[in-house]
Amino acid sequence: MTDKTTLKITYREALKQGMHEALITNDKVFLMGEDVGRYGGAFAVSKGFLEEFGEDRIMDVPLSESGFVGAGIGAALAGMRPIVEVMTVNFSLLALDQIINNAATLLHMSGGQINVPVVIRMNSGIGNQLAAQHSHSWEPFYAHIPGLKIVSAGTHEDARGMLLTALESPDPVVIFEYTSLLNMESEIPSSSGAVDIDKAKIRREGKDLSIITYGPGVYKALAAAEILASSGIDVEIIDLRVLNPIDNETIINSVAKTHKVLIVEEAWRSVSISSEIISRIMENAFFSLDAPVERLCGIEVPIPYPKHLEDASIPQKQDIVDSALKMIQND
Amino acid sequence: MIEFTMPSLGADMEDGTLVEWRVKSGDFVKRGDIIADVDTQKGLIEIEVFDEGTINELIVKEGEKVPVGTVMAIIIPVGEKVSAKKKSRIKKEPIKEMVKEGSIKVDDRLKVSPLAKKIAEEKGIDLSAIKGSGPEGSIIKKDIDLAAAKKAESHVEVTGGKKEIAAKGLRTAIASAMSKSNREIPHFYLETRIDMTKALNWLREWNKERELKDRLLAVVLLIKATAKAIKEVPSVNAFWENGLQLKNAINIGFAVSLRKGGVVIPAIPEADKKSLNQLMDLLNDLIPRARALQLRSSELSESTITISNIGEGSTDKVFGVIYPPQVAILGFGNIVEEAWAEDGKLSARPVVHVTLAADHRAIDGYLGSRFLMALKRNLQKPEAL
Amino acid sequence: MKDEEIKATILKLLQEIAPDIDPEELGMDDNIREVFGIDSFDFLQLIIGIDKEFGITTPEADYGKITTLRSLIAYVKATK
Amino acid sequence: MEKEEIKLNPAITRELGLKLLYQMILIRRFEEKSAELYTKEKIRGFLHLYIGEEAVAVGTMHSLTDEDNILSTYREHGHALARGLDPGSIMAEMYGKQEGCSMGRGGSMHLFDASKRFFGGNAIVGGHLPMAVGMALASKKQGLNNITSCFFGEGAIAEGEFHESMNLAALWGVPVLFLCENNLYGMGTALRFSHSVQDLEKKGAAYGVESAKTNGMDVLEVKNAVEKAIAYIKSTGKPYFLVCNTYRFRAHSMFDAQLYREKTEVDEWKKRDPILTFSNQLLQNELISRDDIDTIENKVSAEIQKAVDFAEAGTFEPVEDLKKFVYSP
Repeated sequence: MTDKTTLKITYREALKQGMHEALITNDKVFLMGEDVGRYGGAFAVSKGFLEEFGEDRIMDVPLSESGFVGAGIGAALAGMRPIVEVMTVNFSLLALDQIINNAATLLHMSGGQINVPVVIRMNSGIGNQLAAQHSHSWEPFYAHIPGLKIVSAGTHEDARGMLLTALESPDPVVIFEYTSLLNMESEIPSSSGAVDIDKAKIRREGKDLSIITYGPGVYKALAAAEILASSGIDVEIIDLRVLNPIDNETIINSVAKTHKVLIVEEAWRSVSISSEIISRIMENAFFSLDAPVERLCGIEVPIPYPKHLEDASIPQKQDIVDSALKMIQND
Repeated sequence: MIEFTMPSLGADMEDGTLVEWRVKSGDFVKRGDIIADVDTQKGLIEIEVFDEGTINELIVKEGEKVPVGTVMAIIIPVGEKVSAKKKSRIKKEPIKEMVKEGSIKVDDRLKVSPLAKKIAEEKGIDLSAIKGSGPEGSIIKKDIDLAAAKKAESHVEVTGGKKEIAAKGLRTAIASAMSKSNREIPHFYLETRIDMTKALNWLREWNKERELKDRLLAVVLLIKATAKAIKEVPSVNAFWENGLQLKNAINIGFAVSLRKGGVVIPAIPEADKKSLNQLMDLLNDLIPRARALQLRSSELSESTITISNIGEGSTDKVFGVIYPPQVAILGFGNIVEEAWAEDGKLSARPVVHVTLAADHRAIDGYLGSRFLMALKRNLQKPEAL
Repeated sequence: MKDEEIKATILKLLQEIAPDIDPEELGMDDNIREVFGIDSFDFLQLIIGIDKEFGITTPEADYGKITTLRSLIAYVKATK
Repeated sequence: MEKEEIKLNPAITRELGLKLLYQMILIRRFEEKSAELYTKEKIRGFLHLYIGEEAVAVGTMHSLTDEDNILSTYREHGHALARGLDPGSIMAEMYGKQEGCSMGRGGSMHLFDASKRFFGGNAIVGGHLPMAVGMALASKKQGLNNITSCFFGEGAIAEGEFHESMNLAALWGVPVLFLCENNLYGMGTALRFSHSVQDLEKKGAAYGVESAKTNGMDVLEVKNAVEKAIAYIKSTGKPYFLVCNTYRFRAHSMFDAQLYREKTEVDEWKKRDPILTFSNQLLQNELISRDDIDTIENKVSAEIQKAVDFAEAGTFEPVEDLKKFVYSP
């Protein structure tokens, strides 16, 4: 009988426990990133690790994203299992050449001889008025690259377990974590550990409308679902979790059941994850559709500094409720 | 001898202009020597030769622009025979154009959700009669469910009409097949008269010894005789679809006329392999179902040749119109008493007029008449059918 | 069995064979097959019906004697 | 050239002389055959020839062990051949055949052979430098005593990644050999137009990385300089930056009109052809004879013909396998 007790924990704490477990179970695993050691991590996720594991396994790196991400890839080539922390996805643009031209491509160019078992963690998303250069949502860009597995930790359970499974993968995995969730508390089973990184997950069963989302969209959609339930609308919530390769099956089965889809994401609307999901629904579940697929995405503007504008630039809980009502009432 | 050709220096190099030869015929060159200057989009490039020998002939003149691969000079190799290796160009597959241009055009067609359209088709609901309540006035599942429910209640008075609908459908189907046949198939007609005395006598004897339900009708003999004749002249049992395609199975389409008009043609599969009793059982099954319009579409589509047999009620002769893509149709008239002259004597005999309408693209007169003669012979030996 | 009963049965049989016919159309001396467009197949069904209703197996030779309603009724009365 | 009497240091034996000469001639003839096959459209894409720089590859590879990691650039045929990759597998790779060392998927610029720890050519200038640092970092963490050697041209030194990699390597003290083949031209840009400081080896000091330069046209000088570098790395665990001044006799790649340099300059450097100078040295010191050179030439041309036949006979991968090697099975 699994242990039924649960644990009230912040998203940050869940990330920390996951990484701690990884460092203990495999001595080839080491963490490298800006301010991960002495500073305890830009978001205090690796606080105390330097004291516990020492400089050799908790490496502070200079501000050379291309350099240290490339070095992480090199170390993975030569037998180590590095966790490369890029402080935020906003700084990862400098390391894209290493990530795309080396990590994602070496297996193919070498005709299958060379594996790159590197895990790259990046804090992402919007929140706390960090303005345009510090509030990017680059999931769609990374999800476009064959050779990279892209996962999005939208819940505490995934924050706790995705890293462990990613470290088993022979291929490069990029994990998106979210600043806006760090301080949020939630219940998770105290026995929770590694989780799969292949499938989407139905976070709430429902029959009237399928809401497909990822990242911070998950908890917002769940909150919206409670409000909708009180007006008799039963929505199904799909947490994509894996943005490449995408789990078509879960999506198609849900559409076949509800016949209506609302997609929610914070990234900019054009050429986004929602664009890809809509294409796949059109290709595989066209005859299950009773209405056009709707979507709520980031407004196409560099994220503004003032709070009221920042909040208006991405879908909020109430937007999800309003859209769902419009789609159902219309029926 | 060796052909010195315009070299390819890059995948995007189409041609080159010979600016200057560094050698003249009679000169000896060795591997790596620069023998010409060629101008390209990238600028002037020195061209080296990879073979040894004496320049025999400079074909391309200075200032001339030639595509990659053009023979520019002939070199006679030193002593040993150098086999002029055949230049195999790697075939460049065109990169399949995957992108489908989506054109945004304002679509004023009926707006129906894919789900609604699918259910409407399954339940045979006419979309044009429904008002849509979905987005932009589109018809959605709810509207179809409503329409289907209304239809169920009024099921009673609708069934009568079902036959009308089916009959109306049948009429249009026959009309289109017939006009296609006339438009495309060059018909020619052959006719003969067959003495049915032996056949009918045999039939009477046969039926006498059997119970009522096992009695055979004359038409069964006609079908079996036709099947046997086809084995002798197979080209009547074929399709014409840009060229003659002989059919090995002999599926005889048997025209069943409906009292209210229209004709349905169930196929008797492999008639040649069926006994007379089996053929009779088939007719007992097919004809009533044909008249009630309950034949499956597969039963209607496999005939390789058709027999037309206007209910023996009226005309003596019937000239058929071929059902495409078949190439022949056999018409049996009524069996009537007629004068029959034979060996100088005149007598009254039961006679059937048989016509063959055939597609001149597939069959010609000689084969058509050989087929009818075979049919005549078969009916003279009913016991062998 | 009176004439009327035999006639009613025969018309019932004809109605089964050719549901869309109108019995009133048939005069006593009209040729049944011509009026109703009964072909040899339908006629055989009629003969089978007569056998079922009246227990008479009409031989093919007698087909000629039962072409009208009147002759058919007489034939049934005579043979039964 | 003939007049100068160059005394070889006694350590050079006949056997070593023949081996180094054989490898340099193999590279030279292999590159000449590649040029020929390119003009006949058997090889496509980009092709960067190593003719003129043979001494650097042969001198370096001779001093490395089987356990050492090697990362190279797109001008890599010389490195691959000197490292011992089979000429047939390289030629088949340039034909795009699946018998190639990278299954035909990489081509001339991306030769890989995990068994020889040859981690490919990298076509992004300087792109492989951070990886080299990482591999050396992994060796250090796992207590292995191999080194990682990465080859790059003087063009890469202008890349940010050179600066970041040198600093990281020095900061972390990892066993990487940064080997710069300074052939004076970054494609069409001469050294003086891309570097404020042209004595490239001087740049190492800024990161506290031991640096030196050597004559990249002399296989023995390169060998000695590399042996010195490796000894330093092995003893201190620290990186080393060695600049080999050399010269490429051919264009940057096949489709290059070489507008950026004078023919006279090329002819001048050809007088220092590493194969000519070395074979003369060996002859003058009676270590080898003219016949030895002919035997080498014949063996090499046979080896190259075998490689071409192997490539010609090779097969193309079925298109159904297109999506292989994107993720592990």
